[in-house]
Amino acid sequence: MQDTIKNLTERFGASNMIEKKPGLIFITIEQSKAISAVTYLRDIEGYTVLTLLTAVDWIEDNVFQLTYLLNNPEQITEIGLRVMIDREKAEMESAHHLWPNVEVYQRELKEMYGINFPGSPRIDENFILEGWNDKPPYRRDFDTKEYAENNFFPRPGRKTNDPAEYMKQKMYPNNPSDYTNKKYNPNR
Amino acid sequence: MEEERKDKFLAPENEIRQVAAPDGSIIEVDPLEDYFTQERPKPYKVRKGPVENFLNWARAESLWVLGFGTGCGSIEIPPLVTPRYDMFRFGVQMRATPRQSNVFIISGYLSVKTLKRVIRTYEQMPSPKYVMGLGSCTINGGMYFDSYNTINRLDHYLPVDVYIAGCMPRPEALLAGFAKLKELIKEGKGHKANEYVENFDWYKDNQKKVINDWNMPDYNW
Amino acid sequence: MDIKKLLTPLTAWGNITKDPVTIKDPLNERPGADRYRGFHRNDVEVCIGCGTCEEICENEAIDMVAIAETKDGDSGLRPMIDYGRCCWCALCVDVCTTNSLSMSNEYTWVTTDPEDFRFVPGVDKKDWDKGDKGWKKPENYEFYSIKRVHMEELSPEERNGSFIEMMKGYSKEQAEKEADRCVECGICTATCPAHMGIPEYIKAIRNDDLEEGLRILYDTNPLPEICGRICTHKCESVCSMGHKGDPISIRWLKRYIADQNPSEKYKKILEVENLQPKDKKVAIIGSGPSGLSAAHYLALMGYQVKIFEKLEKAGGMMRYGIPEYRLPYDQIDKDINYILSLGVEIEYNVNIGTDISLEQLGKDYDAVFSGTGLQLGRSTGIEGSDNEHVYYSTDLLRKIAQGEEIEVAESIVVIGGGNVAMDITRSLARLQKEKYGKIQIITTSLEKEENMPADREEVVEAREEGCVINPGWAPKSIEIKDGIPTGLHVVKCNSLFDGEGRFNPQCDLDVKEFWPGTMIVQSIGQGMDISYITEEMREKLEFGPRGRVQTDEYFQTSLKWLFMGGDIIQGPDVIHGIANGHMAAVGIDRMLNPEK
Amino acid sequence: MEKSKLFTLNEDRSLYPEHDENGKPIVDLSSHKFLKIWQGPQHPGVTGNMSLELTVSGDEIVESKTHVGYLHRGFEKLMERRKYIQCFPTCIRMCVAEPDPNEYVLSNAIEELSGIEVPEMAKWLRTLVLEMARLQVLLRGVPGQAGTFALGLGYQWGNYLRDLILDSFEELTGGRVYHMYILPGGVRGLLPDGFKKRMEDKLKLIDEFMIKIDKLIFQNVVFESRARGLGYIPKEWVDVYGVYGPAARAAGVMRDVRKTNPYLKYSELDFEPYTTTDSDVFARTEVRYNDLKMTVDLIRQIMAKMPEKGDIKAETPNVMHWKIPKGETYSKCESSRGEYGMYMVSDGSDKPRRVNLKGPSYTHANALLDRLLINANIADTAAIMVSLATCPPEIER
Repeated sequence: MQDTIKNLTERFGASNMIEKKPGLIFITIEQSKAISAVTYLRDIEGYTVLTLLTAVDWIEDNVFQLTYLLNNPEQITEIGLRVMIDREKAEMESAHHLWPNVEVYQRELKEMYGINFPGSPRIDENFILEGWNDKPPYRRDFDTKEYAENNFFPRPGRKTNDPAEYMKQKMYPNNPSDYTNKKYNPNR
Repeated sequence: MEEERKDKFLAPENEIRQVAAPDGSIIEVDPLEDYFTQERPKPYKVRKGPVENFLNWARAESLWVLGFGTGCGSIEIPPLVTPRYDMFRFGVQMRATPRQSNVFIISGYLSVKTLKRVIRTYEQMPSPKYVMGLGSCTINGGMYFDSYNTINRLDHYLPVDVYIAGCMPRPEALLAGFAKLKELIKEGKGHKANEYVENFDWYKDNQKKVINDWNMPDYNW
Repeated sequence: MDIKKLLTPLTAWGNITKDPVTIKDPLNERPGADRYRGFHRNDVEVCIGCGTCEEICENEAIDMVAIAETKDGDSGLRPMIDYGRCCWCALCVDVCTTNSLSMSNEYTWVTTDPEDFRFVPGVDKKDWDKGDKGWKKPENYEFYSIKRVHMEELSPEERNGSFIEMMKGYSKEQAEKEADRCVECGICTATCPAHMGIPEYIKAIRNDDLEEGLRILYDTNPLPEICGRICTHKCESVCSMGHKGDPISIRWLKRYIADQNPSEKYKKILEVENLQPKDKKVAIIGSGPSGLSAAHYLALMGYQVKIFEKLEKAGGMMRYGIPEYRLPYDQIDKDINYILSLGVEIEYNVNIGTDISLEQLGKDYDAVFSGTGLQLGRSTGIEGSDNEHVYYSTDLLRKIAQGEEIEVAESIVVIGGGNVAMDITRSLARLQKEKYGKIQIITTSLEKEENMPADREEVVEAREEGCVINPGWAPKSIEIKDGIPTGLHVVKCNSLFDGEGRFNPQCDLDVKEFWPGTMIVQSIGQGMDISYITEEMREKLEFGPRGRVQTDEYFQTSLKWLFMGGDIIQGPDVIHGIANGHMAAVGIDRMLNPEK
Repeated sequence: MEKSKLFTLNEDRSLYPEHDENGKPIVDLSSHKFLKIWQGPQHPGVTGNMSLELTVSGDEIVESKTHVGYLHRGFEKLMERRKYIQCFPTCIRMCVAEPDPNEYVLSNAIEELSGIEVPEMAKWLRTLVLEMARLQVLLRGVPGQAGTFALGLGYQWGNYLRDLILDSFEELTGGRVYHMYILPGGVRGLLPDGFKKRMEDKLKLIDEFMIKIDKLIFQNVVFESRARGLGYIPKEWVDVYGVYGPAARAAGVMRDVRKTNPYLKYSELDFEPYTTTDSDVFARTEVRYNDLKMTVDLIRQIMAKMPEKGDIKAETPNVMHWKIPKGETYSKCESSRGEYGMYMVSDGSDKPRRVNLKGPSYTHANALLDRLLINANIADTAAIMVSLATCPPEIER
């Protein structure tokens, strides 16, 4: 494990290593070197199983984090490779030649995040959604509740009360409404 | 016509194509013409008096359920078929195709993709037919009220006869649902399928509002 | 083909002789298990409508609807559950602050109308309301800590004979842990007369953003150091956490925020550096909580504010009525100095009515706010109470605060069961300890132990310090010998109020006691002194019950320029005073700036 | 190994498509030699609600494409707008048949990220519940495999026994299918009185059933001749295609998280997962049959070793505003289908930043199933799918 990390750091410029628990580390790698690092881990270091490939939307930093989680069944260790890619131009080299099921992950990422993997088979086919015409739904700026309220038909007639507001009105009916507002301080 | 067709039905399987017949001859097939009906649905005739009572009795005692597990609730249907609950004794049994069934159990949430199939399947069932909504999801969205991919209210898309509370309802509750449905049919209140036909445009509008790629004709029987 | 393998499966026919496993009547024969999470039940009598269930429900299945009457600590709302949303996870049951919500083991509900599935458990009667089976919150866990984080305090031995502040305050960890217990129901906010944003500032503590916390405090309360120590904390008595465990120490958390922010940074934190001045002047009589509060908010609005104070220091009852061990003088100064730093002027040793008349003030200023409070002690009126060695607690406390020497007797009897009685008891006990090295003091009240108006912890602490608190006795007479009291005769008091709720003590004259004491202190309430209001003005003012001036919701009297608030209107309570002052400030602003 | 005589390929391959260099068939639909049919979503032979787009020649499948998404609810999105405690009732719906691993991986991920240590008693109860869940799935799954060959009797027995286990779940957790028992920090209750005895009675019934099912399925010429040689997974594919759990163990590769990364109390239990090398439907059923036996044994061990009383929940921050430090983790356990994991990213707020669930069905039902169905008969699709124990809601979430 230590050697692997050393190699990753030296040869692929990996950084920001965090050991979450024994046998599970996460490490950041540059986008351009990611696929060669994955190939290296698979072919040389024995990380032969791709446990998962997924993305995290860091909208504040304007990046997507792709996580390639690789498993070494011999040593029973796992390495999570974090690859930060630009959110505006979300594109990543495809890894479908390494594992046959990568194509499915990549189709899902294309659909759910809008991350493109040029060259990946069936990448433009629908995977889960059908006839989707909005933003890719897993992006952080897509508001699922708002979408549901606008598109589906929630049953009307629900009304709730805030206990604090309701009680204030009931217990101090004489308190005028402009009492608690903050207009007295123009700076606030 | 061609233009309109292109706009409406983008699915490749709906394009005009040539197929080989068993004898080797090549024939042209227009799926929209040949595989779908062009007629609007018609309500079936509700009779009166003892005839209708007899028919209702017969309908109530032979509820044939379509085997289409649309959501979580379908996990509680298999126990009903097994000896512990044995729903056959109540005249309920599972069927594999919509053409043989008259009860459609919507077992929970419906994703938009499934809704499209459910509508097609429902329309293929012979009338009179009944819909049972299982669990919170069919009533007001349930757990998935804020999901972008599941509908919130089933009664906007299909007429629903009976709702069963639960997430998910137990097999016993399902049996109670069947009992209630029987009662309704025997009282002559089980003609929701005609309501669907009568308010066909309203239902279709609602369905089309959520199903974005409506690449099939409106009539599916 | 193996012939054996062709025949072996046929052994399944052996089952043909066995009894079937079919449930004969599945609809009635199968009740849910004892812990089954079926349909909801709610004990509406116990429920306080805190809305925590609504808050935790991930499906937004619960609405709070108005059902019951709003009373102390009960919002009058009850949860309405939508079975078109519920997922039967029972988080609402587990999180319920009063354990009123539970689930039955019923599970069958079939209907043709989906609208039926919305109901208020416990109010809409259902078949399953009765039984006691079904899911209840497991006994072995809570979703939050129900135990209060203990605040360190001086030991009774250290406390005795000294006026050092006894509560040491929370550390960061302690405060964050205590703040974590809050479920943000807001019942405290509604109950607090000043409507302080309690959940919000507790949240600020959790987020370790004490500057934001201070801003929230000053939104509604300009005396956080003081209130953080001596507030009557109505919020804590209604805290929803108090139903299963200890209420959150809201008061100490407030103190924590105020303590952690240094006074020199206040102006920057509170963003009051460039206020827009207005050319209108407001006079304020009395620098008690209501006066200071009004002065603060008026100053923020830009008015030129001047306070007239009768005594030599500002603070009113907070300084002269509350012993130093509970509220150190430097903390009072911290709050007051900040308010004065906003440009509020103050003139000490001015007695309205003698030095300057109220009418004159009304002419000189655009508006006047009077918060003169209750300073006069109230007499029991029993035999011997007019003796010179029978004191009023207010006078004694003021003298102690002013640093005057008072004649402390070796044995003392205090009459009264409120917080002031405890204050004077414990102050005198300290002085006794200093002077005689021992404590001999008895405090009695009409109310029984459980009904005593004083805070519970005050009574407990007083006892820890060596005072005797003996409630449930009615004072009968003070025995005087040679002009000096020798003690107090008391009889057993059985009940205070009659069937109609009127004050009408019932005593058992046969059970009597005599408590020796050469100094008797009366602490049974205070009266107001509004002699500064002249006869002429009295005719123009409207008076309400109990001799109080009638005011509107902004504490404006029928004389448009005169606002009155605080103890003289509301009765003795610091937080009410602060709220009144604030509201009066809003009222004055509305009067002087009607266009807004 | 002797291959079944019933399962043979047509020797004349001229009617069938040629393959490209990757082993993929070159299918030209316009040649009219092939027929495209859909199996599912409304089809009794599909596990759950998914569909297969099959291209067939005769009744032999030349190409298959899996279509999923009929059960997509967007859990991973929904959980991003739920507090940590609210995630736990939500997440369990990701796999309907076996919800408890969902609860466990979520709770464990939260505990790992926030550094909470679960009390001993809770660990035992979690282990018990996870094994009971496995038991209840396998009771349906093992005879269900025979059901795909129209041998419905065992399925009926198995479902009855499963129902008894669900009754036990109801007693312990208050829920029949969705238990919502393992929550972040611990579990939601101790064993009720007399639970162990009632459980033991049920286990005895299951022991009897195991003998019966052996006679009905494994000693059955019909089952054997149809299942042997069907859906063969070469050992080399295990890593490449991502094969987990019983399916990998049937190929002779030891894949069991309980053994490789012991979690909860598995290191204190005595068990050895069964492996074989035939790697066909028969072998996979055999492995799961032995898993079932092992699970019964494990439950007995757990009930014997677990303490009677103890703390069931660690002290957690107030759940109403529970914030978790920034970080990411992958927590996994062994479900009845194989490694079941959850990747969780926290950004320091009170809601997860990203939750990604990885179940074995994701790889089993997509690339692997498409590959396995080539050259199989239409009638065998159900058997192959069930032998991989695909669970559609877990693929699309």
